[in-house]
Amino acid sequence: MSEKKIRNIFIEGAISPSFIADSIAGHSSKTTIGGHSIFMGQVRNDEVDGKLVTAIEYTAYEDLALEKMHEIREEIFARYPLHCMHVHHSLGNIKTGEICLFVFTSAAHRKPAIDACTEIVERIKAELPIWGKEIFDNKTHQWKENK
Amino acid sequence: MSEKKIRNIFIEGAISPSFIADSIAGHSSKTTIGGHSIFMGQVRNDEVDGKLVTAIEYTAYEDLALEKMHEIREEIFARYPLHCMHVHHSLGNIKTGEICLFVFTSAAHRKPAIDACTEIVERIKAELPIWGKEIFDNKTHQWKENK
Amino acid sequence: MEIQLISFGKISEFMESQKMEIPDMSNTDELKTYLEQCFPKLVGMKYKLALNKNMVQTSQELKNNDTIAIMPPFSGG
Amino acid sequence: MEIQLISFGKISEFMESQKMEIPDMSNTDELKTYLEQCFPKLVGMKYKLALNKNMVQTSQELKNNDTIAIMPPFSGG
Repeated sequence: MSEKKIRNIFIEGAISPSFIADSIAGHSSKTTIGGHSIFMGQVRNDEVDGKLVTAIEYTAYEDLALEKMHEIREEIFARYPLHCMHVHHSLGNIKTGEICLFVFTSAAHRKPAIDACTEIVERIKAELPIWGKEIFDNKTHQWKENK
Repeated sequence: MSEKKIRNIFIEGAISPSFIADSIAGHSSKTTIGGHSIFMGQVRNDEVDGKLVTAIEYTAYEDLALEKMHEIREEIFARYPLHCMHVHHSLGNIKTGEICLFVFTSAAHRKPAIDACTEIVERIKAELPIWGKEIFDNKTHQWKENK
Repeated sequence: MEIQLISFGKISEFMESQKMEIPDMSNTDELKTYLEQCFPKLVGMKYKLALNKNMVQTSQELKNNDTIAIMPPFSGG
Repeated sequence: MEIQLISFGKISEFMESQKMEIPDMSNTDELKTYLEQCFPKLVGMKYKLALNKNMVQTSQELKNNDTIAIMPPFSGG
């Protein structure tokens, strides 16, 4: 059996712009990289029946999510000539305007970086056991569903 | 005739991670945004006939490039439901590992943000009168050509 | 037999995570039928099971002390 | 007639930006032929012209004091 290095993708609370900047800056010594692609998910203040979303509270089946993310990572690296890939997802209460998902791929050329990033985002939304509970301004809530 | 607001996309020197972080942070008050897509171009230390690229020196026909970028911006906004889009391109000497292109799109949903970002990058490379001169470690150079 | 039930998302609002004594049964399809009797709100809901941290695609054999997660549609990202 | 020539990229290495006195001619196609005579290195190179900051797709009318940019293939990004 191949050795499995399961990385943690979960961060308690929002993902800060300075965390993202540090991640970007960490790649300047990797001089075979020519293109980086980033996707960030941000909590929207959607209106539902006159109520406004003020935050999303994320929970996950962490063990299963990390296993699944490991599988996705292996498949993505097998299919795209990536230099590296980083995925971070928030848990807990994330307010509107804050960042809850950060996907970052780097490659020698732009196309694999962009295509891999897009595919990772789709697969995270479809395959990872994570749930978002939209908290409204009147303290009621509703459970999000990805389409 | 409609009024034209030509924005400058050019930055003298490399684009710093902290510049990018500030740009990201500036969007947290825009709570109708749900997805951000970013592309960053980084200077690679390619090897050509045994010589290593140490930097790329960028020049541009600035007036024409800004006119053309304005056209691209208008077309992208007409076709994708974007909240905003930011484009920055370096001029001058950019060392390997440094960032020379930063494209940042934001929308309520991920798909328009991602698709618009990808299209903008392709069009910048194909349509903007910008030239990159690859400087080798032995002080010789060669002019880049986008494929 | 006994199973460890873990529930998530909106399902966790009417079905708490719990150790649960259930009649002997042999696979996860039978368990689904049983759970829908115990928790009628499950009927008509979309959900997936995971057995000992593996997603259940087709019915799996069920053993004493297995861990079963009940998961409504995902909404990460 | 006189034109203002602006050159970029590798073309700027053998053709400096300059005010240039040229024989009277009526369009940019004629100008290309003329420039390729003056600067033989242009022959066989891929390049585009811009006339007064507008990309030239098909031949354009040329007037006294026009500004002509000569641009090799782009390589931004």
